[in-house]
Amino acid sequence: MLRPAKAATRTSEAEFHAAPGAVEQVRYGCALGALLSVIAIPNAVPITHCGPGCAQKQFHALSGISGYQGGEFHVPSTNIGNREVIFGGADRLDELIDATLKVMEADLFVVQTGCIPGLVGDDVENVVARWRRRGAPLVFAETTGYRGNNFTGHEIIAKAIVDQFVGPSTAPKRARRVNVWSALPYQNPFWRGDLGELKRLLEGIGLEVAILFGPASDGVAEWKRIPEAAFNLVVSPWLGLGIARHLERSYDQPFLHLPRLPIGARATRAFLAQVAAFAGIEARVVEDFAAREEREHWLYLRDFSAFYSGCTSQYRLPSQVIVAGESAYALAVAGFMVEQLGLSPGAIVLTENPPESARDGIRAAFRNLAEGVDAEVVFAQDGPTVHRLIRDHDRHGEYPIVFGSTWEAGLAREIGAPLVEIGYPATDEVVLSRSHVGWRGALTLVEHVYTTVVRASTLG
Amino acid sequence: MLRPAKAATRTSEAEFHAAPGAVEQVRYGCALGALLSVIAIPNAVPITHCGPGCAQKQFHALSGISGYQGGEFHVPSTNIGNREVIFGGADRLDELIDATLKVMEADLFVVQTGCIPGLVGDDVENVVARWRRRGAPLVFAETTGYRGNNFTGHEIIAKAIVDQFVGPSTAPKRARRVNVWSALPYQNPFWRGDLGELKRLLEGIGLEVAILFGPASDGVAEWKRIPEAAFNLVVSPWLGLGIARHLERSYDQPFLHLPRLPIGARATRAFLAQVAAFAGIEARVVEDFAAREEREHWLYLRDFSAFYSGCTSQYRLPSQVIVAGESAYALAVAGFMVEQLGLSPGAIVLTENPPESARDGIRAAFRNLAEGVDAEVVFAQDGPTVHRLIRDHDRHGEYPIVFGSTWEAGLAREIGAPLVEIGYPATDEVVLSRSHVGWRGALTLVEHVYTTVVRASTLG
Amino acid sequence: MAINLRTVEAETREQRLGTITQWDGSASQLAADSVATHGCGHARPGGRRLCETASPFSQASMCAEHIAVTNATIIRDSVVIQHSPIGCAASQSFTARYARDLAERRGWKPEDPHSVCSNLGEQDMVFGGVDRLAAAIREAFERHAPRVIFVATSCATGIIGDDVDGTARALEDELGIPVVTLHCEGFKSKHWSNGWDVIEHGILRKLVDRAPAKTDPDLLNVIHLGGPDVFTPLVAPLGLRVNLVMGGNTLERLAELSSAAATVTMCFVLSYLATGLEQEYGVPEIRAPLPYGLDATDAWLRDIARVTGREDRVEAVIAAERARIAPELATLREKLKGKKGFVAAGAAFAHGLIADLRELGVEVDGTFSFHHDPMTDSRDPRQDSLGHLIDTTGDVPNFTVSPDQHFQAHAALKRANPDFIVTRHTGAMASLAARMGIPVLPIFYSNDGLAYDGLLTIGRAILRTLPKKRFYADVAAHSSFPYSPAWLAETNPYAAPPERVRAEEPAC
Amino acid sequence: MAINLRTVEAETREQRLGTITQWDGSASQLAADSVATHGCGHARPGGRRLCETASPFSQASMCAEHIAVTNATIIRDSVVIQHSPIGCAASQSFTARYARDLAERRGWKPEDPHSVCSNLGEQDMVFGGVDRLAAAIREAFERHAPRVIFVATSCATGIIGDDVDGTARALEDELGIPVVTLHCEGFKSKHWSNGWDVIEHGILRKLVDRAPAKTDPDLLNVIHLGGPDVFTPLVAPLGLRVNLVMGGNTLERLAELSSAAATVTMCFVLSYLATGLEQEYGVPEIRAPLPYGLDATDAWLRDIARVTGREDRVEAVIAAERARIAPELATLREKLKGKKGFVAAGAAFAHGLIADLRELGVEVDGTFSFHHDPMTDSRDPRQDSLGHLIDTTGDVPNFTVSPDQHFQAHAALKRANPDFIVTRHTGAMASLAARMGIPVLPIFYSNDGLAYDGLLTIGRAILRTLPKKRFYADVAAHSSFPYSPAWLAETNPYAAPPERVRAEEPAC
Repeated sequence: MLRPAKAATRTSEAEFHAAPGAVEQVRYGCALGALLSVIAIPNAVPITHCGPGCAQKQFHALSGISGYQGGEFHVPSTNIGNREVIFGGADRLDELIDATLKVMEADLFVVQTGCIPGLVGDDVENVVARWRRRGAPLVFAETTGYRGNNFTGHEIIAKAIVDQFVGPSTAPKRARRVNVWSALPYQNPFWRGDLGELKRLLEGIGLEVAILFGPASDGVAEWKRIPEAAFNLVVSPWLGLGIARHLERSYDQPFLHLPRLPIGARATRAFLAQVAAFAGIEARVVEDFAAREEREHWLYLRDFSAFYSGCTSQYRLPSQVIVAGESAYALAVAGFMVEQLGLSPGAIVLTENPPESARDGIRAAFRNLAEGVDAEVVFAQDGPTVHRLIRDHDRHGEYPIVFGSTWEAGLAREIGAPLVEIGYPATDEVVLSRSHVGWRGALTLVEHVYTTVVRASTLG
Repeated sequence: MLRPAKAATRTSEAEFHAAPGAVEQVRYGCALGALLSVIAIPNAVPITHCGPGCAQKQFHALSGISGYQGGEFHVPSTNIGNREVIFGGADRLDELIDATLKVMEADLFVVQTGCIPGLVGDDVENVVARWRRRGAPLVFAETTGYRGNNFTGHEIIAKAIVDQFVGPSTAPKRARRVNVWSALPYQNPFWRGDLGELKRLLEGIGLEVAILFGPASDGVAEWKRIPEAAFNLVVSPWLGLGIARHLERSYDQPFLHLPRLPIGARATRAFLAQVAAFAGIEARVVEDFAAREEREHWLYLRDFSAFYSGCTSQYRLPSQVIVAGESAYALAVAGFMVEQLGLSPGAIVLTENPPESARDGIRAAFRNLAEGVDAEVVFAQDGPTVHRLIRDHDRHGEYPIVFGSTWEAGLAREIGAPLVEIGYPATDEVVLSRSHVGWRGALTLVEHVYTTVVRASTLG
Repeated sequence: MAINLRTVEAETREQRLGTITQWDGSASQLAADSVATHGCGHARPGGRRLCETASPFSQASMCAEHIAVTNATIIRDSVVIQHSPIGCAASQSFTARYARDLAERRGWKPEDPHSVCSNLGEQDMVFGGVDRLAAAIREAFERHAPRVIFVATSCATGIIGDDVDGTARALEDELGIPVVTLHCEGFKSKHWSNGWDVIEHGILRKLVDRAPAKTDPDLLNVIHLGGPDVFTPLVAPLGLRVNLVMGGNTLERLAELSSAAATVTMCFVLSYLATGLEQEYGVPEIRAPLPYGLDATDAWLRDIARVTGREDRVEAVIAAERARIAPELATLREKLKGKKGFVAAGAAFAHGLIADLRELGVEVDGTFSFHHDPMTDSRDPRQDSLGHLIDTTGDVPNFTVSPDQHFQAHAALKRANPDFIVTRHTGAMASLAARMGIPVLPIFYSNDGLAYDGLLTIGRAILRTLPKKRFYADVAAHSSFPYSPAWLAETNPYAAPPERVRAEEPAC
Repeated sequence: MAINLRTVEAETREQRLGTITQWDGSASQLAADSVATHGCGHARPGGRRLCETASPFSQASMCAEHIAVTNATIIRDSVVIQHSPIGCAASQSFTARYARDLAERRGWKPEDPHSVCSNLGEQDMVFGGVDRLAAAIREAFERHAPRVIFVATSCATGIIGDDVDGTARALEDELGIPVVTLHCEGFKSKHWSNGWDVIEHGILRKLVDRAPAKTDPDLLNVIHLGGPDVFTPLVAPLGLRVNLVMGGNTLERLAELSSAAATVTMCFVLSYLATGLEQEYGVPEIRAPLPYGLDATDAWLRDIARVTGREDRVEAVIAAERARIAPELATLREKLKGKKGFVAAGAAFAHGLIADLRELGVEVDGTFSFHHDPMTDSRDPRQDSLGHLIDTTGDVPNFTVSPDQHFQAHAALKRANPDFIVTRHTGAMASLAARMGIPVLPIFYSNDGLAYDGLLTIGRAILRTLPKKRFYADVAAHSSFPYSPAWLAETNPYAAPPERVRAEEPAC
């Protein structure tokens, strides 16, 4: 029987440090913001032990101002007041949990703490443990706001669920089953559609896929079956690696780390080929699947080449890709634009404050985006700093295009570039199921990018 | 053995009349423009016998200025000059066909005439017949520019291929096979993706689908198998009905006419239910398929309801749908906006100059868009007339949104409405595989419409 | 109790006004109890001590910091320092969106406003964050050359006890511009509306011209939440100019507050500033009931005319306005006949919207008020907006006070079963109603329902909203809430959490 | 042969200039043959009678009506009547797009230009369409209050013989504004560039001020195809103002043409107007070779200076310009070293682009010219742009003349195998090259390559284009052309169509 490694309610695998200096134009949430990762699991509900505005701010920002995704916000909260600050809030939490189990219905509740309990010293672990002993489907994740951001909080939550809810397992492994760890829900406005398409692609080569978050997931039931997977697949430059390592220790599950979320034919073929090799699936299976998918794909790109080559050539089609965003989508989008559309990499600023230990790996992932084409990346969180880095980067003779957030609107105008919003905050896109992953997603991205380019000229 | 009914190289089922009066802001091509319907059939190539600019103008307009679709334009043409006008062009056409069969490779060539041969009296039918007797895969379609538009030309071409290429058939009918007649290729910027999704939906209830045009079609081979279908399905208010009637006469194939291209859950369920009933497929099959498709669909709309109800309520979400466009897409889009999103119908102007005989049927299709909600439609081709009809329609207290063409840009600004381009000419959209059909297409349309709405405010 | 501008912190609403956030019953009972307890409305029979209800269940709500910071951020030429861990600054994104939208409505240049998070980490919790704060203030000054800097506290800095005021004073001296502290720790009050008091306290203390050269007899202060200027068309015929404050206005406008002829508030939730202006600078506060509905609007205009000495002109204005809107108002009443509405909004604003709906002929028997203030800072009974509502339009049988508690709103809406809902603070309420199949009219700009035109604006908006039932009903039919079946059936917002038999739970 | 403004129709290019559209060989041979046949360039050895090639295969091309109507439509305050069946008016959509883009580049208000199709049907073919035409003209006048109306003919009206000029004259009298006929039936010429002559003929006849009060010694007519004004920065230092015509300018600019000090054309394809202005109004036409490449630009500026009497200033301008661009030019040459380009454009413009590429150090051994004009209307040998190109930069071994024939371009590109292609009239050429895996630099605004800055503009554009090889190569690898294998292998654009064995064909 396999057991989870050490309890992991509190620390992320990768150690977090608040970035030095003040931050303007904030681009991520605090660790409590990972409550959106709980909401992203169908049939899971977070219970927050924090101040009155904390949970709502995180939710409203990351679900509302990130493509207006909306979502399930019925979050129980202690809304900590003066009394709890002075006398401690553990009793109030206990009362709330009791009431929650009566008023609400879910397969899993994740108790998350904010800044205040950390400062006043509530023993939340003990409160939650008592309920768990009584059989309530409750776990505790310490997501103290000043100790991490929503990225590290996401890992904390996943590990808490694994350790406290999934638990030890005797289930046999299923040879073709995989757990996928990729987009950070809500932070990335396209996570729902992308995870859905990632699942479809992996199923296309014969895998049984636990996608774990979003509409394409079976929800809590899927989490329960995590130990059954033959392996974990991390599709992100660094996020999820901590979880995969934890699962490797807990369930002796190996993992495959592919930093680049695949967009377009080359990346998707390479991605599936690597997964297939790792999973022991024949190359022919990938080839057959790719051939079926690509028939229409290339017909569309064949026809698009008329526009791209200039049949309506008054448009200044971009030649240099500038990105300000989290490393995962920056890599995916810059990779596609460079590798498949033949743009040159410009300033690429990664904004999620990834742990220091992950940065070399991230830098490496941006090398050889296309054969012989490297992108140099820089890390920055503060808006004016991000913009200075972009402004100061060479773009002589280029037509730049900016992939970024709403914060880049003024900058893009300043350098005469169209802006495509790909990350939080994103106020100019309403996103439902749109995906950029794989062959189909690449076409969607092409449509979107060049519609933006065209409008920059036609609606000017 | 079944034989085609009378030869149909020349007349459309529905008689065409050039609209009275001059036309500004032209919204369709001439009959020769149906060369795009030939190009839309994989492995078919048109051969045009017309003046030097005719074919290129039609192609550039309908493929380029209609979402920048691009496409295969290698069209052989006699580029009629002075000599042919004076001495007749039949010999030149004969020479061109001979050269074409040497230089080009296709499964089917459709010889189309423009205005000049009609006026100078070239006996094209005879030229083509000679080549057909020698076994060349050639048909002749008289698409004289002053005798019709690209809608009627489309029907002429389809019938010409049926009569002269598909021909008599002894093949047995396949109980689940259907030929689909719907969007006019290229005129509708979304025809490729929409036909693909229509095919997927129909396959979803167990049909074998000949979609006949576009990337999802098997091309000429699929046309050859037209007689094998158990029935024809016309998904359009009127276009294709002439073809279906012709096929009924030719191959004793019944047809089902469903005017509304389905967008959204209600329309798609109703559509599939009607097809299933006609095809003798059990209602349960539709129900099962719909249930599978709808699980994620409603999760997305559930989450979208946060935006729609005003979680970021500074946006003036539209309340009245105004359309200027061809009847098929006007019906599909207005139907969805009224039935599923709860807008009220405003001015709806249908612009493709449909035959008089079809107009009552079109009017009827716009009744009961949602329960008890009728839309009154008007017909007009000329831009300023279209705009006057919209301007004069009551919109007191409403927030209008306009679905139309690029010609509506100024009008939309004038009445303070966002504009969504859904028909030719469309210069503000780059379209590849995007589809609005069915459940998935509805989500795409919602994303697109509300992104447009949001941007009308954020980018103002 | 007078407003005390000598302290850096505004007293909370609970302390000053007896504000409650949880209650359920009839509006008339609530009004009577408020008067009985706090004595600031028209006495009415049956009043007893106001007893705040409680529920062991509660859901995530808003905080005062959010209101204070948002409204400081959108002041022109300002920078706000959020002295907090990064999470509090999540609001920057929606504040920027709001500022851009405001700019569009007011014809201002759309620009991102400036707010900076001092970005406190674990080390700062241990060793204190004032150095980071000082650095952030200096950096903000360098970058944006603001004319004022606000420093907002957070729960974390409140608990660790950073000397924010000391730092602010030091930097004020160093930089030569006002550095205004906003004490807005979320845990300090049960209700977010304290955020208004906090920013208004700051304005009164530091941004109002403390020694105005003279009073401008034609200048009328209008304190609103933000949005389109619906006031100028209304009072310009009286020869008044509007000094519209809050909602993103300039420092000049704030300075001018003390030299105006009078102050009106668009909502008594904002009356802290109005009362402070009267107390400190003698600018009279208009005490007439808020201008929701025809008669109230008439009276409000007359009171403004009286206070500013323009009685000679006001009757003509009233007559003209009434005549202008009469035809469409009649049409709207006809079309809205038989409809039932539900209002969810904050206190006096909710009372105003109910008056509007009733003036339009819409039935209202249920309301959800995010808080209840038994009195206003002026303590003038004329500002008893709930009492005024009941007196002029009748009781509201089901009147729920709750700070956007989703589960309680579910019960209240199930009880009311309205044809539509009008709501502000739409985060939870709008999406809840939508999911229940109820058409939603969200109010973002709270001036929409004001005065004569407000009736038309709201009436048209309802007509736009009703057909959307088709969308909401379909979504409702295809989605569910994570509440227990027992709670889903509940119609009493303050019912006790239903006991459940959990077969799977072990006995221990 | 002088330009004849007394006739309503312009003579075709074939008649006036001996224009050919089909030929293949070396550029030097073509230049020599042109001189030998038409006698208007520098005589060079080996010339023989210019013999137009032919191919039995041909593909859909452009027509003169398109050019004439487009350029009439974009003239400000005009309406164009396309007297035709509806199909000819398909171009309205791209003309509107073009007009909006022009407006953006020139800083004009973006507006849809006005063109109206008389929309002829079968009945009109039988009974004539002049009534429809007259009605269309009146309607256009009512709607748009234009200051000029153009009436463009079509193949159909040309064949049925509608009296377009009579109708135009009658309506001109009735409406009191010029009604200018444009005789541009597509079948009347083998090449679309006649459309330029047609519109220029109309301008010369009806829109130029026929009796200018005086000559403006500082005004330089610049006739261009449309697009950004790259001329003013170039000649302003000489004290010249630019009267930029064609490409959407105003009627005032057209009227002024006759009072300018001189005329330059951006491309000799446009020289009909320049020659006409010299012939009719004595406005001298600058005859120097076009300003492509450093030396040619120097010479062009000197010639302008000479004709307008500003020799004293020109050398300083030249020196300054050369110095300004030198550093970047050196960088571009370095980066482009070893690259091979291919040019596809119309006649003199193609020659200019080749000069640019060679000045940038790019190899050019193949070119696709959409037509070839053995001489210009001035008959001045200095305007022999092909001869000038060869003399100054060397021969082009493979020089194909063909009106955007896709199948021939395929062969020519296969023969050249370039690293990139520069092309105008991108409808067929750009997508062809793309599909062959060749990076495409489309030229929409033909001023891009002009003069000193043109070298930088083109150089930068090539550098932007080259990495897109990655896109084009992938598309090429995954798509095919509907040509026979034999033709796909062909590298001679004028090879005879390959004979095929068609097994499936019956013997009869």
